[in-house]
Amino acid sequence: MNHAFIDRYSRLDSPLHKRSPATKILGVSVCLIALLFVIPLLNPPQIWAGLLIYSAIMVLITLSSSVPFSFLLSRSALVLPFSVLIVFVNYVSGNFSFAQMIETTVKSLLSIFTLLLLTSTTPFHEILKQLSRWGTPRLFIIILSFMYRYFFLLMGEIEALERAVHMRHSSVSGWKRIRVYTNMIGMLLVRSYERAEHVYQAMQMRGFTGDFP
Amino acid sequence: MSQLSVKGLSYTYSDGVPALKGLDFQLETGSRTALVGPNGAGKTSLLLAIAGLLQTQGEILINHAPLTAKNADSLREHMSFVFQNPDEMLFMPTVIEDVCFGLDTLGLDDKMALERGQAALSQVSLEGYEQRSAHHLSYGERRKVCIATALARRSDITLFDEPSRELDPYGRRNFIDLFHKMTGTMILATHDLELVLETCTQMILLDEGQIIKMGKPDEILGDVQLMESHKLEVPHSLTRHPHSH
Amino acid sequence: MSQLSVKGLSYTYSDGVPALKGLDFQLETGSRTALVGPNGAGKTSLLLAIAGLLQTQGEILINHAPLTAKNADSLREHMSFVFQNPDEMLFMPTVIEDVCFGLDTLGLDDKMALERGQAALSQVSLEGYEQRSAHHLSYGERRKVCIATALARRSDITLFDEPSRELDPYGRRNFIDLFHKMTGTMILATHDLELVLETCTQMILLDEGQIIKMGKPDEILGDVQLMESHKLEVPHSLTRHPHSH
Amino acid sequence: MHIPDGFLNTPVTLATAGVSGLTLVYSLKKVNQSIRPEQIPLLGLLASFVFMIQLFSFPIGIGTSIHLTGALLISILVGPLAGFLIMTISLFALALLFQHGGMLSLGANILNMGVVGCFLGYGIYRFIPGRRASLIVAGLLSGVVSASFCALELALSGMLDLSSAFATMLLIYGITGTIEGVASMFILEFLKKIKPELLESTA
Ligand SMILES: Nc1ncnc2c1ncn2[C@@H]1O[C@H](COP(=O)(O)OP(=O)(O)OP(=O)(O)O)[C@@H](O)[C@H]1O
Ligand SMILES: Nc1ncnc2c1ncn2[C@@H]1O[C@H](COP(=O)(O)OP(=O)(O)OP(=O)(O)O)[C@@H](O)[C@H]1O
Ligand SMILES: [Mg+2]
Ligand SMILES: [Mg+2]
Repeated sequence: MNHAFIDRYSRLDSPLHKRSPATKILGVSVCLIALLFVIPLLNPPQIWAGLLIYSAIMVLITLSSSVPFSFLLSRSALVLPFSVLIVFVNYVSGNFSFAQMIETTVKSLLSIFTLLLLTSTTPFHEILKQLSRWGTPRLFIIILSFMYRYFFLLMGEIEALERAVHMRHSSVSGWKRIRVYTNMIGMLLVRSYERAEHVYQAMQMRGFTGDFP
Repeated sequence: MSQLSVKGLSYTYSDGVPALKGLDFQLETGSRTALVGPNGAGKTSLLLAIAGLLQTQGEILINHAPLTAKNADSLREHMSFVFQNPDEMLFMPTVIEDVCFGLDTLGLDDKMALERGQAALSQVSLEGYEQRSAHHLSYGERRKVCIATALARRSDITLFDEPSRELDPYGRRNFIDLFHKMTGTMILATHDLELVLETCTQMILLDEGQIIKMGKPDEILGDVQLMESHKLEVPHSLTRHPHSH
Repeated sequence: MSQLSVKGLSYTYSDGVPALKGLDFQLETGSRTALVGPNGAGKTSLLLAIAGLLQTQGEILINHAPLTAKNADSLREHMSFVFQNPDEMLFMPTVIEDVCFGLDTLGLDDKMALERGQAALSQVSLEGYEQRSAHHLSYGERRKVCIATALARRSDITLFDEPSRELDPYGRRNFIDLFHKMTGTMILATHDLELVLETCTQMILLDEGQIIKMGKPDEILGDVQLMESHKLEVPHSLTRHPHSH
Repeated sequence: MHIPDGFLNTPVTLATAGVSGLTLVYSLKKVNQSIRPEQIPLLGLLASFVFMIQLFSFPIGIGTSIHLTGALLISILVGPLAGFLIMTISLFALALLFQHGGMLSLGANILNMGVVGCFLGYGIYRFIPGRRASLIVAGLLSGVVSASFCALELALSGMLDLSSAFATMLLIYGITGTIEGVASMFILEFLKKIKPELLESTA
């Protein structure tokens, strides 16, 4: 798992990156509602036209964002196993026509693509700040902020744990492996809990009083 | 004027290990004090206590005001702490965000905070590291970022826990220069006894959670018997020129 | 006979930082090599590469067998590694479990493993710490536990990344003694140049991911110009007695 | 199983969002009343933990993979209300940052994993005596109920022929749920030994 890729391109500099988070969040919401609620209301030929226009808009937005297409496409493709499974089962059982099969798959790809455009052009904490301005409860936002910060910590802990185990335990197998792994998860929880306590102390030392900047 | 005064300070960890056993001492405003003692002596615990991060017994007075759970937050505005483990201090996505974290609570606006942060980074020769993530640095580089966070705060009291660890000799020398340039009261816990001689005007020898001796660094560190009975060594520069002062 | 041979070794971190740039060297069986260089030189990365923990370019031969993703596991059975950060090594609930972890894959039964573990703990003077949890120790104590894990394994190749830094002077001296008593090939990355002089017979000077020089420690470390151009310092004991050898 | 966007129809999307939204409002209010400031970092950490274990999925062939949800474990650690809050937050972040599950189908995913996992799972755990047995039954049943909800939502949206795929899904999620119960059991026992404070910090 490559955790460096979390909101990876969000700090680039492009016209889209410069837009206010509010505009982008609202824009994405409108797009998703149009894609998932409005387009399906149309009749078949119009649906195809709708999807085509939608895709064209996405391409234009992407071009103004300097986020590489290859990244957006490969991340969007993560949804394929699920879509293909569902769609395929429906097709085989005769529930879906070929057109429906394609339509559903394309819709699921496009919705992910849309969301990716938001997270690749807006740093996560900017999104949080905006949600907070719109009145999202403080507790929700604070837990989310802590979650985001501790995520990197946890990933670091996991990487370290894996290295440490590899270094001293080459050939774990079978039952022993399960024991080693549950032990690791438990220890991960305990250690990251203690790490989190210490990090919280470090935050306190630097004037953290409960609100993230 | 005494800036920090500690009376009957004790602390026992939740698993029953007594780390501090009734400490008493006073530090003047602007003094530079080294905290020396073998592994497990209680140095880190003492620093954590002074920062109000442990629920201790006894009394800690900062500028004559007792440190309590209530006012700890506001007293900490005047303190900085460089932890022994850099990984426990660095939690923001980028180096510059880490260095600037909390500067706003000191009343600085974003622009001023950024300037201070950048100045601090260049003081530890980490220009150009602003946008990297701290957990993707070498350990020595992480340590320097931690030192920069303290520099940027310009506090009345600064606590250093083993700051020279992992620094290369040039970085260590640079730290010594910075230390001399910094203002305020400073407490420095370390095993680097040469560093003590070069930076501090007084020292506290700690062992098993108790103060063994408080006094001038060269006198305490030069005492062969005292050193050996507490798992320490007379530093090189004192043995080569005995009684040169 | 050369136990470790490295050819054209390069590594770039995923965020684009080149840490190792085409290294070539060979180490004989039983040799003791110091790895010295400023912060960010690539010492830790080189040790991780030798342990097969990074996906590097170039070739690493251990006992003339190339290190690959496939055989890394089995080659590591003959290696130990003391990481730069003790917290990244210790993950079991108790100290003794940590020290004994993995000894079974070396073919020891539980009783033998326990005996070895206990012997290793007493070598680093941590008798009585068996049942404590490593993450509740002082940093120096944690470091000693890490050293004990390596002692217990008795490997052909042992890698040490800054083992002496959190140790008190007595612990450091004790480590030097242990180092001399250990058998096998050892590589030691450190900023403690006095330690290099006391433990190693050869050294590699590394900077910016490249080998600057490989040779005898006192010759390299005594070269004022070379040292200063790589952010290092001639150690005390070489300046005080110039050319005493 | 995180349902992506594009598979649920409008009525199902709105209905599930409504149920999850109301539960969220209620639990936010309750947790806000009882929480102490120093517990907030712990909730953040657990959210991160849930976030992460959901990312580690094991492929089981035919394009599907399974993962644990962590709902049962955290509900026992911090109580079902705070547990639900944590689940909601992680699912939101997973959708936003890792595209695991869609944004508009978030309501459905919170219902399947959060509401069922936290409230039903925790309820069964408290109801059945005997720690080990109760954990396994709680895991098994909340896995099966989660899967049924998921299948029902898809079926109501015309995406699933209930008769054909239903049995397979129940089987897979029954097994996943049981693994979840067993893993929770091991981890809780481990925590009790190493860090009992963590078990006492119930919010
Ligand atoms: N979190 C903890 N839980 C329980 N005991 C602890 C904890 N941290 C430290 N101790 C114990 O408290 C004592 C003092 O530890 P402390 O970390 O203050 O020592 P130190 O002087 O900083 O040592 P070092 O030079 O190794 O950093 C030691 O005996 C240690 O084992
Ligand atoms: N995880 C990482 N991701 C990206 N870059 C890294 C990572 N770890 C180290 N680096 C970079 O690689 C280079 C070499 O780092 P390395 O840790 O090998 O240095 P080092 O010689 O061990 O330094 P130190 O003396 O500070 O421990 C440095 O420039 C560092 O910033
Ligand atoms: Mg300490
Ligand atoms: Mg290093």
